Amino acid sequence: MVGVLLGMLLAPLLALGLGAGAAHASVPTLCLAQAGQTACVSGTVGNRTNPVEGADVVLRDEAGTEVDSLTTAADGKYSFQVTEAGDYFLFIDPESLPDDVEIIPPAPRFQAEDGSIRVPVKLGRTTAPDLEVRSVDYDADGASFGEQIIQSVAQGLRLGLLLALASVGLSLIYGTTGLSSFSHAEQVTLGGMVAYGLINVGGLNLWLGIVLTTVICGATGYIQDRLMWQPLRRRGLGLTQMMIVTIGLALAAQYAFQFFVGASQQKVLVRTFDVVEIGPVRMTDMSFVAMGVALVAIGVVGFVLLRTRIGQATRAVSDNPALAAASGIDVDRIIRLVWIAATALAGLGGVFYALVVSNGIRWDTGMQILLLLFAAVTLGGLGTAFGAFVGAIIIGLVVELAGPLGAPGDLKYAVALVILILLLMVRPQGLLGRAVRVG
Amino acid sequence: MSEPTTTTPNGAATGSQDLADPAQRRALMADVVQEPGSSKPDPILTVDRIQRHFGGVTAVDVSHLEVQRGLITALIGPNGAGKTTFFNLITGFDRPASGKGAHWSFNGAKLDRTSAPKVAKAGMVRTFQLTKALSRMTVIDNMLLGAKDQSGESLAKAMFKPLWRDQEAAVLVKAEELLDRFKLLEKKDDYAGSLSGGQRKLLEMARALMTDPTMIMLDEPMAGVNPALTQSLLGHIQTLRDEGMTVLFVEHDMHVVQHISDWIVVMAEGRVVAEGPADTVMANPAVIDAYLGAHHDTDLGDDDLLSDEVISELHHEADEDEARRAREEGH
Amino acid sequence: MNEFLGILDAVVGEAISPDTAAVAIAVIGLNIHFGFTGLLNIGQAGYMLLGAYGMAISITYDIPLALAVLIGLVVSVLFSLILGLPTLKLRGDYLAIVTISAAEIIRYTGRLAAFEDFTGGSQGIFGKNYQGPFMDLSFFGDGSFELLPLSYRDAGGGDVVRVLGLLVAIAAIVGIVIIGKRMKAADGEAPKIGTSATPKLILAALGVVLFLALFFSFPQSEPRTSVDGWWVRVVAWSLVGISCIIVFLLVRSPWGRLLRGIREDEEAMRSLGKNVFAIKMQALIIGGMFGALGGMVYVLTGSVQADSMGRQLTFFAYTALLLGGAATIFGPVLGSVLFFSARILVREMSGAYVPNSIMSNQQTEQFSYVVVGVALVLLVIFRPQGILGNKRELRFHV
Amino acid sequence: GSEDSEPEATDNESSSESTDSAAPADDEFTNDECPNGSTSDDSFKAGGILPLTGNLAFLGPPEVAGVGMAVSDINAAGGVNGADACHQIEDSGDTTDLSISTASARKLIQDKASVVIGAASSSVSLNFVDRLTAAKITQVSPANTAVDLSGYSDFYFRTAPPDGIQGNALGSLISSDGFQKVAFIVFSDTYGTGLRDVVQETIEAGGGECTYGCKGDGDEFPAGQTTFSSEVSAATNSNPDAIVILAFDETKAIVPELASTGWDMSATYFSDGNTADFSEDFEAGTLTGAQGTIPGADAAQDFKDRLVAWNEYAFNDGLTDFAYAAESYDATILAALAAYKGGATDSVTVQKNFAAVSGATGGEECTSYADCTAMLDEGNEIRYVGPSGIGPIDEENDPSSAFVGIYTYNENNKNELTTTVEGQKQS
Amino acid sequence: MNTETTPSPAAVPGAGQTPVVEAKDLVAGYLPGVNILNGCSLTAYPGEMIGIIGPNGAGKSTLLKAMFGLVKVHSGTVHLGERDITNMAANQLVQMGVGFVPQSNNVFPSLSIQENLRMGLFLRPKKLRERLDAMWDLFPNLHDRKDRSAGALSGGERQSLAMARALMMEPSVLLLDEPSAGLSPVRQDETFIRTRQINKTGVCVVMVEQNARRCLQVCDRGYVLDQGRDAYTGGGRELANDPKVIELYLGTLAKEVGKE
Ligand SMILES: Nc1ncnc2c1ncn2[C@@H]1O[C@H](COP(=O)(O)OP(=O)(O)OP(=O)(O)O)[C@@H](O)[C@H]1O
Ligand SMILES: Nc1ncnc2c1ncn2[C@@H]1O[C@H](COP(=O)(O)OP(=O)(O)OP(=O)(O)O)[C@@H](O)[C@H]1O
Ligand SMILES: CC(C)C[C@H](N)C(=O)O
Ligand SMILES: [Mg+2]
Ligand SMILES: [Mg+2]
Repeated sequence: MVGVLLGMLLAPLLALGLGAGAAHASVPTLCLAQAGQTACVSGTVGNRTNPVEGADVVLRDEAGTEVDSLTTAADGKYSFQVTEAGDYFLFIDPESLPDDVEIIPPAPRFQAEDGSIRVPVKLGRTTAPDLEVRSVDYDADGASFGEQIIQSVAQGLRLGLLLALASVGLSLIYGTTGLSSFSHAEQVTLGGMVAYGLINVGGLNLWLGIVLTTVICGATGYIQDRLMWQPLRRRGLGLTQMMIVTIGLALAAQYAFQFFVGASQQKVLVRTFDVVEIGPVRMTDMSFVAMGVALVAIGVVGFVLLRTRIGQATRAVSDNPALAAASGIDVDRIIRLVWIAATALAGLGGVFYALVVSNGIRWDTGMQILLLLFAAVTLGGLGTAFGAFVGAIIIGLVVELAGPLGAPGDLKYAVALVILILLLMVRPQGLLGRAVRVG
Repeated sequence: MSEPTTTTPNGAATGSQDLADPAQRRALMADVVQEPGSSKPDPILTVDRIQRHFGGVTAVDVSHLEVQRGLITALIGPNGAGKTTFFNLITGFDRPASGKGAHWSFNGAKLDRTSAPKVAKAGMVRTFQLTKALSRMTVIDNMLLGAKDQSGESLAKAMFKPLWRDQEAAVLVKAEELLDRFKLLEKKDDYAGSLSGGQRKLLEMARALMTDPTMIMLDEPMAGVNPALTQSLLGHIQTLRDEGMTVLFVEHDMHVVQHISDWIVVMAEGRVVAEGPADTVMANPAVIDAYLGAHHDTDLGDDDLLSDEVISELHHEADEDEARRAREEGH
Repeated sequence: MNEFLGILDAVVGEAISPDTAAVAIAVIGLNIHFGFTGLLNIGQAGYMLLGAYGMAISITYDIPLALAVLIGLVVSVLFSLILGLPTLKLRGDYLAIVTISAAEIIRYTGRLAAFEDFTGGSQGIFGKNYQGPFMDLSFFGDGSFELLPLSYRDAGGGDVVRVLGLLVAIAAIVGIVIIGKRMKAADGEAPKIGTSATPKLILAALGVVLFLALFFSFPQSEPRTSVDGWWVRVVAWSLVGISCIIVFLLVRSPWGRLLRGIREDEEAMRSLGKNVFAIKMQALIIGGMFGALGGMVYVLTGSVQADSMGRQLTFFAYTALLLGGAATIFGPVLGSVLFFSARILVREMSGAYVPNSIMSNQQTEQFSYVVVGVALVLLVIFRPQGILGNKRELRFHV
Repeated sequence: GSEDSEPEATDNESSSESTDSAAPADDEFTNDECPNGSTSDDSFKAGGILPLTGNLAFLGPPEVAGVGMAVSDINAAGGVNGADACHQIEDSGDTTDLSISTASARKLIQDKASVVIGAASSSVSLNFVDRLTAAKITQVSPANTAVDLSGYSDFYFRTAPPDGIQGNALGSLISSDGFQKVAFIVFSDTYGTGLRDVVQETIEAGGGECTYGCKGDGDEFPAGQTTFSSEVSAATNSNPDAIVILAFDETKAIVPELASTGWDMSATYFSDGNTADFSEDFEAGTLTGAQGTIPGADAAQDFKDRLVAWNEYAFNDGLTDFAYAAESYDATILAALAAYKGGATDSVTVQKNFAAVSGATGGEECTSYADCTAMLDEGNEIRYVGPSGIGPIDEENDPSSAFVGIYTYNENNKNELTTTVEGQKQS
Repeated sequence: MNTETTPSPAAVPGAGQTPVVEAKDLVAGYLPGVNILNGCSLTAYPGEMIGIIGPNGAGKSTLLKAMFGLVKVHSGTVHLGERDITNMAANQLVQMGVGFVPQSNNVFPSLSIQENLRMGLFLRPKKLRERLDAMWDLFPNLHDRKDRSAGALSGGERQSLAMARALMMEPSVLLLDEPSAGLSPVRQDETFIRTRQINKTGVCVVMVEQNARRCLQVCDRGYVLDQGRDAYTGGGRELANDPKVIELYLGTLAKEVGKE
């Protein structure tokens, strides 16, 4: 009764999937086992990516009687329907195989004396025999360990450089104003989102889009400082309070992204980038571009910070805003510059992150890396921009290398954090931070 | 509080003279050789071979120093001589260069590797040159924190008020007394962060006194305190000395130094370069040259002084030793 | 009217829910860390998770409830020691990053496939596997309860009674806040409360009124044992009350003064002979124990899931703390209640009054969180010291 | 509610509609949100705790549409025992903020829902299932597949097949494609690891082996992760024949990473979490030949069309994803039928009759609410088979069998149904 | 921008001239409702050197800060020459030729000495070389340590640096808050003489001091502040000998010691 019903129901589906059921050889892709009535033995000689055509496949039952046989077509598939449970034996005529492939013996429990493969069949199930056909020069080992490491290092540098774009800005903000901005990660997301809007939705040219995104993101920094941070500073709001403000902002921003863009991941550019191979390193061309841009951007910021008086002014402001003002520095302007630079960098980082690392942008992309950003900033020594850069590179490398070096994959972030903790124990002021004088 | 006078010659081990008497004090130190590192009849603090370098600069290099119990000792010296660093070292806020055999002891107990709180608990309490007010606490709370051995500060007893109520009341009385003397009683319920520069100095000193230290180390206590108040506070410090407290203080105001110190130690370039009673030390040409300046007692209102010679002379005096140091640093 | 009542129900429901109480307890702990001692612990959720795991895993191994709770607390103490020994010497900001990292490590470890047998891995531990012993303790009988003319089940039925009940409740809350403020104003200084007994009595009375009002306006279908029933609620809020009292007793003592001193300047404290490290460790341990306790209460009504006690929760905890006012006794409680119920309020309001043609259900929901975020920002901007906090303190940044 | 009210007229009318018309007109729909204050006392109240925000939010729209359209269909067929049906969808959030789902559950308990459809994520369901059970509210999840939820409580049902069914189908598919060594890129969640375990078992039972991401290795990535270069390199470095990706939206980040290593996509497998239309996301040809499984019979095109139309009608919004829409629809219809059968709209009635109307006690098959109520009116036992095609609810409150569709990606990165297998729940 | 220091026309300052700086009836404070200055006035004529003394907490620093725009003035005015600069931002005042040395926190601890000085000349980077050389001449002890971070300096070294930083801009009005605090006696003397010298070039100097003896010696006029009001004013020497001032404020210590 149920079977009939099922059959009825299946009919249209079968028609959909199986299409034209023509000759005996072109069997349906999957034999359909019906509960309590039939069972299927099906599989592929070779495999889906490298099928073997013209192999003679024979299925025998326990008694050795041939149940059915066929010769594989171009897709290498075979499929037999049987009506009784029990052990069956699949035999492939080695003669019918091309010279460059061989049959790997199945697992011992499936081995039968005559070189055929034992197939235990249950009714209502489809069973795939343990048939392994490989080309004779098949090499079971993958890339060498050394190559894996080099590849991971390259990926780590890529991740690190893009993290650095964001963490340098975070560090700048912290350095000048003492604020730990938890919404900085959303600035990264914003970069990706704006780029998505401009490039994917708006159809703008990629490079133009990136430039425009950076500008727009910088503008958000300007606006934020103008409308919020500056008035708050004026009113002497404490740093923890401001930190909570950033948490609120982050919350609002995340849901605003969901509101406007939706909750699923979006592509900045629907395109598969070409893969470039340099020695053992294999990455998309865009990855190299991203790394280059990141380096240049950070280089420029570094130059400004170290070599120009504006850069020193940021440190002066962070040390003592009142005294900075007393030295003729327009504190508000410096801080605003920092906000603009930090948000622009984060936006730029966001675009490239979305382009080459996360292959898309989602409302929580930034949030996912927030902790890594803070870890990078701390690792390098709080408030030193160059430290944040070094920290980010280290974090990137650790995250990518954790796997190949043996840490379980689900611990790779944890490993980065453990390293952070260990480092702080040895060097409490961070890698590049300076100890301060007491008394 | 003052101990009965027992006349031990030189008071070597006990040092229990009546130090409230200036004559006795003078007598006590009369035999002490007036040279760096001389030994004292009853040293409360003994320091040996203590060194501290900051990237090539030798901030402190004291081979031997003793501080007499029950007296007020002043530590003077040019800016950057290492006075504050020396304080930091012996109170456990900094660590001396290792491998030099640094050793110091207080009241007979070894202090070499002791942490700052332990030093303070042992009875040697210091103040900071750059004040450290506990900004978001009231002045009175700042004071109460100073008191030692409060049973209410143990977590086990904290929750049960009867266990510490009486002690708290006693401490409070004492704190208010001190505040009154330091002209801060009015401010007692204000946050310490709202005090003026000088008031913070005062609070810092008063708070240190709350601990009933055996020896108090003051780092420029009077810098920024107005003269009239300074005067009355000096009186207080003298009383404390008379009651048995040892005082070691850094000060640049020579009137203060002359007024209350029983003994002066001069530091320069990290080393102790001279020791002795006020009059002798201040007459020492080297000290005048490098530290006091020739015009120390002249009136600066005279426009003649504005001549370039005077300036360069002053300049020279102060810079001589610094230039020497710079040369040393170069190597 | 109906709409209004629905919203009110939802809001008050959230306000008095055991989860809110759980977070409040954790925030009380955080207040000891951050508010009083200045330890920037951004890993409070880690403590909660540890406490929850400690208790739940113990119970699944048939350890009696009391012991299980103790185990949860002990685990948190151990965690404090492990975390504190190396890091309490670090500067504040670094402690922050270490604590948040440690909390994340706990979370990652908790959901690790390798520990699935204990922690349930990413799936967590089912509530029914550990809630039994606690629910069995309930003395709420069959859930019907009568107080003179009021019977618990009836009162819950009529809308009028509920509205009245809620009004009484609100009046009680307002009363408590006002008296609280008065007492503080009279007292001058931050955490000391009332010198004369009358206001305290009035406070207590109002508390009882509040409880009864809420009790009779909030009928529960299974008051005795349900995870949402009165048993859990009463226990959770009693724990909140006890925590407040403990904190009050602690911070008004000289020990509490030490904490605040450390918050201001450690060097100064060291120069006064205080063992800063030991005191910070004590604070870390005690605050952490409250965190663990909060975690245990938090999972009493749900399941133990690593992800539910992550960064987000810590952020919420901080928000609640600053909203209510750091370094105050009731701030954490008030902040938690307000934060969580305000969220619901915004959600419900936008759900009820924004028509579908403008925003779909989903967008309304998302929009309401945007509003929550912005409201949070505005609140901090316009009342930076929190509701009960002391504005004067804000003037001096350390 | 009274049972004898005007069944005939509406039934006939709507049954003809829902069976015959392939592309129904807009005006057939209604969007019946529950008025405030309504309870199961006066209406059939389909509550929902569905992911409107959080990291599963992309699954929200199809599920909401499934519930909403079911309610619309129920009312078109005359409601439940004369009472109107309505829906009240609350947010489930995600596991990072359980207070959202807690509050939603509390609200639906207070509002006395007849049934609660949800949650999507098994972990979120676990958060409030005890609460609903204690309040005797029936919960039907359209998407929970965690094995551990089988038979969790009397009040917990689901219309999504537990992982065993799909995992088995996916595993067999891989084996019969001739792949022996398989790597898994799996996210660390009940769903991901549960499914992985079954697939891996199936493959290993057939003599294959797992090379990366295997059970117990700890190579799962945490939900929401955004960078996959290390997972992808590790997986390809393990030199597998095929790679199985068990993830949600993260797939969009994993695929390009995989492509950049030169991996042959026709040896890649997806599951229901990610077998979606990627034509907007990747350059044409990226996924050609990749395969994936989705439990549930093929949600027939006209069902999808109707969903799109309903969503357009109700929210002025397009619908692109259809995952779990059919299960949500069936969950709602089954609950309504259970209420209809029991003659009352309260949740306990729904719970009592839920299994029965799904065919657990035998009965004649019917495929629409209208048809089924008509048969019920005649006093027959029924077996409702809706667009999800699940078998009767078994004693563990799971679908006893379910179809698993196998999809292959074409050059445009769109998944096309190639075949369907029926999987049985394993014991 | 007033770049050149204007040489004062008359060596003897006094009435009849336009004051360089004039604070009138200032009421100012840190907290709303709590005024620290209660109607405090101060006038400085061209080329004058003014000393402000008073007990701790009298509001001396607050007065300087209020004049320099670092504390909000609730009522009253501050004029720089003809110009009303009440509540004007500090960095603008620097541009207009006002220099300020705060009492505490007067260096940038994480910057090196040279960078500190560079910040002092933030508005006129072009003259950096020249001014740096001038400062190295004035403060050779700083030159030796020019790449050392200011946070590591001793109290006195800091004080020198703070002074040097303010002098970088060649201000025409110099506000000094206890410039001699923490300096060794010889350096104190040097500071006073140097300040006097600078003053002689026409720079108007207003200094708060606790070293009252020295301060009143070098200053043309002095103000004694008490409780936010200017209690006494007069010539430097007059004040130094005024018995009321001595009682209230100066004390007799210096005299006593002198007698000894
Ligand atoms: N943490 C440090 N890093 C580098 N140099 C330091 C540090 N601390 C002190 N110094 C240097 O060591 C020397 C001695 O400093 P110290 O503060 O002890 O001097 P001082 O005698 O107290 O001077 P003052 O009277 O000016 O306060 C100074 O040159 C100072 O720059
Ligand atoms: N930031 C502040 N907030 C609140 N009140 C303050 C603040 N700074 C100073 N005060 C108060 O203002 C008053 C005057 O302080 P000010 O610093 O002007 O004193 P001063 O005359 O410079 O004293 P000193 O000689 O000690 O430096 C003091 O009573 C002090 O308590
Ligand atoms: C939405 C889903 C795919 C959820 C998944 N089946 C789970 O049970 O967690
Ligand atoms: Mg010093
Ligand atoms: Mg002052």
